[in-house]
Amino acid sequence: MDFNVLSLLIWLPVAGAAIVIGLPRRRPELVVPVAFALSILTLGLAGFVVVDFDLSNPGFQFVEKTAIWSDLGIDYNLGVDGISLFLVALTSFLFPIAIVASVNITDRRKEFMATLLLLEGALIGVFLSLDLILFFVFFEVLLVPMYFLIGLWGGERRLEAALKFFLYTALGSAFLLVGIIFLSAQANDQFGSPTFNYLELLNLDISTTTQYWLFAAFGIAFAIKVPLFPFHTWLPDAHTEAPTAGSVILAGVLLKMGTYGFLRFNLNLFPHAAVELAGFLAALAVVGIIYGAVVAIVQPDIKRLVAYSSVSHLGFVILGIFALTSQGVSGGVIQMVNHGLTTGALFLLVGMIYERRHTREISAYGGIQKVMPLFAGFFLFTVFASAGLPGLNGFVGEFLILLGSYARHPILAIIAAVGVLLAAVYLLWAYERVFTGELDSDENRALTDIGVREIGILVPIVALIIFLGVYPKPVLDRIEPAVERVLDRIEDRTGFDSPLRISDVTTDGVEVTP
Amino acid sequence: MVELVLFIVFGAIALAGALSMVLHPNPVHGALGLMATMLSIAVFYVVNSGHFIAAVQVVVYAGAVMTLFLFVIMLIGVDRHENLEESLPIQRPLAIAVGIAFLVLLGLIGGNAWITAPEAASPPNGTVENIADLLFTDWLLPFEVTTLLLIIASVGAVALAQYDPRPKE
Amino acid sequence: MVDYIWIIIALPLTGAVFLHFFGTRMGEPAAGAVASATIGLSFLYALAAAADFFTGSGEAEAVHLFDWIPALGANAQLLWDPLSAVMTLTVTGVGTLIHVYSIGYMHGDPRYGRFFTNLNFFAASMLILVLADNFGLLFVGWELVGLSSYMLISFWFTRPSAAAAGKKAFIVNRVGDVGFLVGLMLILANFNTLTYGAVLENPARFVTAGTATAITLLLLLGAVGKSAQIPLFFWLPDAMEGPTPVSALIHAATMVTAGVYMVARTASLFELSSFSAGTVATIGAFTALFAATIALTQRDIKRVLAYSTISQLGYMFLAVGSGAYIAGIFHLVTHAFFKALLFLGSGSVIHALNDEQDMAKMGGLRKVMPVTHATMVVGWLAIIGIPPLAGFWSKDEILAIAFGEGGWFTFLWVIGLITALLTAVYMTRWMYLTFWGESRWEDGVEPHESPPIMTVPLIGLAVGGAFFGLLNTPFRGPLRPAFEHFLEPSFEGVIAMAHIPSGATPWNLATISVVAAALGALFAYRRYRGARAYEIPPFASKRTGVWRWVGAGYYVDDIIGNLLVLPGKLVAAWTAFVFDNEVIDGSVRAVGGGVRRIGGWLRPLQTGFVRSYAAVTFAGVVGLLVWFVARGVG
Amino acid sequence: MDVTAGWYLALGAALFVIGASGMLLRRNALVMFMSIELMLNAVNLNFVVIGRHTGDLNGQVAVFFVMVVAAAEVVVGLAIMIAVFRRRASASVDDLATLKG
Repeated sequence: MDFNVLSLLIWLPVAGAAIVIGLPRRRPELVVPVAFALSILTLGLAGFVVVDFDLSNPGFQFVEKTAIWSDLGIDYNLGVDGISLFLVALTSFLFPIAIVASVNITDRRKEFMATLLLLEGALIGVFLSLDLILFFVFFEVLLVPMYFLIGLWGGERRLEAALKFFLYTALGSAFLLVGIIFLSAQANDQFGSPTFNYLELLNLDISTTTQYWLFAAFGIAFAIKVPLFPFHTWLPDAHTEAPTAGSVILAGVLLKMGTYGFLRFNLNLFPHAAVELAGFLAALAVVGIIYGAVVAIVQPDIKRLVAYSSVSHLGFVILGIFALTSQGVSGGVIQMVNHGLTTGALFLLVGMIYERRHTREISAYGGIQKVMPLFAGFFLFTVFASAGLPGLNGFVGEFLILLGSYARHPILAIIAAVGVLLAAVYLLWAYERVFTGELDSDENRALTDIGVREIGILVPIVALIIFLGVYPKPVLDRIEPAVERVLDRIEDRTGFDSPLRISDVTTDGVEVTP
Repeated sequence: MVELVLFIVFGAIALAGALSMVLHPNPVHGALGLMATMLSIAVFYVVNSGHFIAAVQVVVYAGAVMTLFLFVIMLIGVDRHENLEESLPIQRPLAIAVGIAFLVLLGLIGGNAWITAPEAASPPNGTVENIADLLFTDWLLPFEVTTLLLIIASVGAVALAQYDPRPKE
Repeated sequence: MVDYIWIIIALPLTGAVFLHFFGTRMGEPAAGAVASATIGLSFLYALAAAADFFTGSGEAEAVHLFDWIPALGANAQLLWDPLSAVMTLTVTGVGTLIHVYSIGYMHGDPRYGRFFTNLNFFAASMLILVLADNFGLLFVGWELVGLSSYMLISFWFTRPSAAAAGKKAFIVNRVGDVGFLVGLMLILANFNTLTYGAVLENPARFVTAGTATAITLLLLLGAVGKSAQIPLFFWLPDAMEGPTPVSALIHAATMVTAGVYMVARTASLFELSSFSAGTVATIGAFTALFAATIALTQRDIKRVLAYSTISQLGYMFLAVGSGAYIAGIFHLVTHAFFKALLFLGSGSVIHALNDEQDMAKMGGLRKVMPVTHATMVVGWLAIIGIPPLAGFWSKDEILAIAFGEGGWFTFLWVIGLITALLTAVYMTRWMYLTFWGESRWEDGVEPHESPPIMTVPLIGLAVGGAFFGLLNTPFRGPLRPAFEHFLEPSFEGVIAMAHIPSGATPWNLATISVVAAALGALFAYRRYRGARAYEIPPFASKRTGVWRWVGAGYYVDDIIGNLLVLPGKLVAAWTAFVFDNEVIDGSVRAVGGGVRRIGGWLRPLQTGFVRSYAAVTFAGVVGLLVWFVARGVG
Repeated sequence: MDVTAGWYLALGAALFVIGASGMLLRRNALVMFMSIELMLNAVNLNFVVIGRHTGDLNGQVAVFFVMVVAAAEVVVGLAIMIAVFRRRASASVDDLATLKG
């Protein structure tokens, strides 16, 4: 590797934010093209990483390491593996889309775009950090741009929502920081010097009781972020009040930090606790799946409905991760990406119609498929992707998760399968109420269908949704080695025997030994 | 013996000046009292071989700073007796109690653990040269930083002085 | 030939994609022609690929296309064996005729192009379903046909009833799919793969009878949803909101038979569990009878056929449940012919009467629609089981096998026989009210015969409905059971395969059922020959007593609506607005409020007076000193 | 009778307490300010005295810095006071209680 591509991935958008801020105030028309070009450049870098990624190496690649504060063992340490790879790709994919979706923002546009770029850098940083302090810094720093996105450009109750979001997640982070520092202190006891290096902390020998405590400290932070039932109530508020781009990023990427954290830290650093508590967390996840879906059914506000659907979908991810089977965990990872795409697309679509009609009330609509056939088509497509229709991306993840988790949590998996049904219920019912029936109000009759820019936003997502649904192999090939490594580690550390691994499965019809 | 006399005389002046500042209802009198205290402290500096800082004390403190005080008192027109009645409910008893407690505690500490280091054979010689030696070697960085502080302070003072809260006509 | 079997799916899929982008611009009839051509070519390709099976030299072959989810043993891999060949030929063959028919039927619809997009897409999905070589891909097809069904039922989306019906169909299907999905979980857990080859070949190696029962019952739940059997049948009558060709293709000929196909495909699992098989047969028989009674009372021309479809699917379930897999598939194929025929014929009638679906306003159409009438007579005779038409051979084979199984199945045979009688009654009634008797058209309606583009497919289906049955007669010689020989390789490993009892029994049974059918027809003839509009209700001039129950479909929709959907919504509303908002978010807000209250208590401490702060600070210093002194002294 | 460091320290303490009492008892901002100066002087005296006792010149350097900082502080503080007085026409800190909770 000749250049530090990962650093560039983080700092290019951050520098981009400064560039955008520095654009001359007399040339407001430059803001969006420059921001867009920078985010596309970042996407290009991410694409390079995905292509150049070595499939045969299950560990971290493109590693960069520089000491920041060697006395305390804080490093600037970056690396990417199969688990974080596609989250980085997803992040860099969603930001150009979010930028183009926000061209109609006229109020402090420059600051808006700069905030978005800053957020992008911080998010990528979270997924790439291999140093816990670095991770924590990025994890916290991105609260600030997100707070402003909601608080400055949000809806009517934006300040309340932004504050709730900020305080709730900051509360979780407090536990996380304590956990991180405690880990470093443990390292000081065991290795003679403190370190925050993830790879070195993996070698710690932590007693089971301590693991429980640390698992809880990390787990609360991530559970709030996911959000796992019952920590989810900040999500609908934040989603509802956030501007479209904010909702897209929040649902598409921000929530993944929680699930990613569970997978990266809780499973790896505290394997004993993870194995013991897997059932509990999977149960919470399943409660979330059903609960989110049930609550979504009756929401009168489309954005809230989609927000609760996120609670339900992320329950699947957590269920997959704590299934502790190859299929479940890799399903969880790919489902993170899938959820980012489909829910992101749903929020974009809701944003488009909100721009036209300035209401999110489902009851205000009806029959608009007649005047917006293209929009309806995209919406229906996304609805089915979200409901896990086979052939589209959502199914691959849910299928892997459900079948993978049955091996370890049979009852929970069966209950979770009901979530698939409920997803169809709330999404199709909402679709029915918004799009079909008689066009009975003048405002609705005056709606215009989506234009070229909006189609341009949606088409890349749609293409990816189909591609991932039909041919997920390139993605699964990169995810699976990393997941296998996680599970190998857990089995190795705890003597736990994962009930279903990739090697167990045969794909041809030849003899299978029982 | 000389030192004892100086201590008693100027100590008395210092205390008197300090008390007059606190107790006299007119701020102008208070400022003058404080000036007396500062001058007597300058005398103690000299006695304790701090020649340079004694000079600074007289020039900067007793001279410039106190003049500035007087100037401001005159400027904003508070150069008259003020009402010394206390308006805050428990402020006065609390202040006195705390003050006394503080003195008592200092006394206790003095009784138990005054200065434990043995008295040096020769007192340091606070001449300009010696102080300058220290300032430009060990304390160079803080010294430079104080320059920065002074610049900021003067800029800030100017900015504050120019600020006019009344709406422009 | 077989290596490129994916072409069968690719053709209609390409058609769908092409029409999606260009269909609207092409307009009619070009869009319809493209759609019909793609599926027609698929049919021809399938015919050519199946040539080896006709000669008896073909071998089942799996064609690997690409890796899909290898971690679950589910790849894009197709299976070409006699069973999938039969299904493919049925889907594409009947499908082609229905596509052609639609060119005429959808004439003038503003979304003409979109209709054929969806129809082609459905064909592709159904072909994925029948050609899949693993349960994963089967599930893909399974859900995609549900999607197409949804889009086609609510094709006329401005009608709220159509939109609601589409949603209902999809969701009820999904209920079954949950069972299917859990079944797949069990399969993966026990077989470590989803590939047919590994699962279906002698599954007793891996699972006990108990596990097999669990798996098959779960799969059955999926099948019941898709094939509209008790208890998940109630979506199908509503599905008639879709355009009539859709009802013919999806809700009569192909998609709803997927459940039967799946049970036949997993025969080796079902034979491990006599309980599951018995359940299948029992559900089938009871559904057959139950739906037939409702069909007696309907006034809507298509709803009669919808309940009839449910009833006939019940026969197929009875067949596969009795172990008569080939008979079940055989009935599936003959039913595809004559039920598609009947639907398309009713479409022709609806078309002729300017979208009138109420049979009370029909009658006497025989004279003005001779071709439609003639083909409908064939369909009528076929479905009520008059020899030598197709329905006779397939239905009587099922009944004979059920009788031959003995025990509980004898009882099911009785039910089947009663159903046969009822079928004759309601279908004869249907013919009388529509084609025969006096005309009761509304004023100004002038019925006319449909154009050839619609009648030619009718004739084609009528020919199939008339003669296809001859492919599987119990006779030797020129009328030997060719169909059975054709399919047998697919059921080689199935030991419990049932056959028609030997000797004179089948002949006696056949006589009994023909007599039953004749009696039913005779009864309907006496009752309806002079039917007038006010007499439409089934057996009395007013709907009273039990007939009111039957006429309302036993109020199943109301029961579901009031016992399931409404409480469900209430629970959801309670959860969302009371529990979530007040308990969960309430406790979050309570934490915030608590902090705020504590802040309120502490607030007076901030007096705003600098001197108070200074005093407290100084007191703090004193406090620290006290501590120092205490430590120093102590 | 020798004047030992203790005497001076006692004097410093007395001056400090007087200054502190002035802080707490007077509400004229200027007098409070002067009290602060008095406290600083008291501490400075201690610096010098202890410096002499231990023979260390650094005490006097510290005094030098305190003076500089105090000078800067006086400049800014008095400027603030003038600014406040312009708005309020009062030098009483008790009138400045808008931050009351």
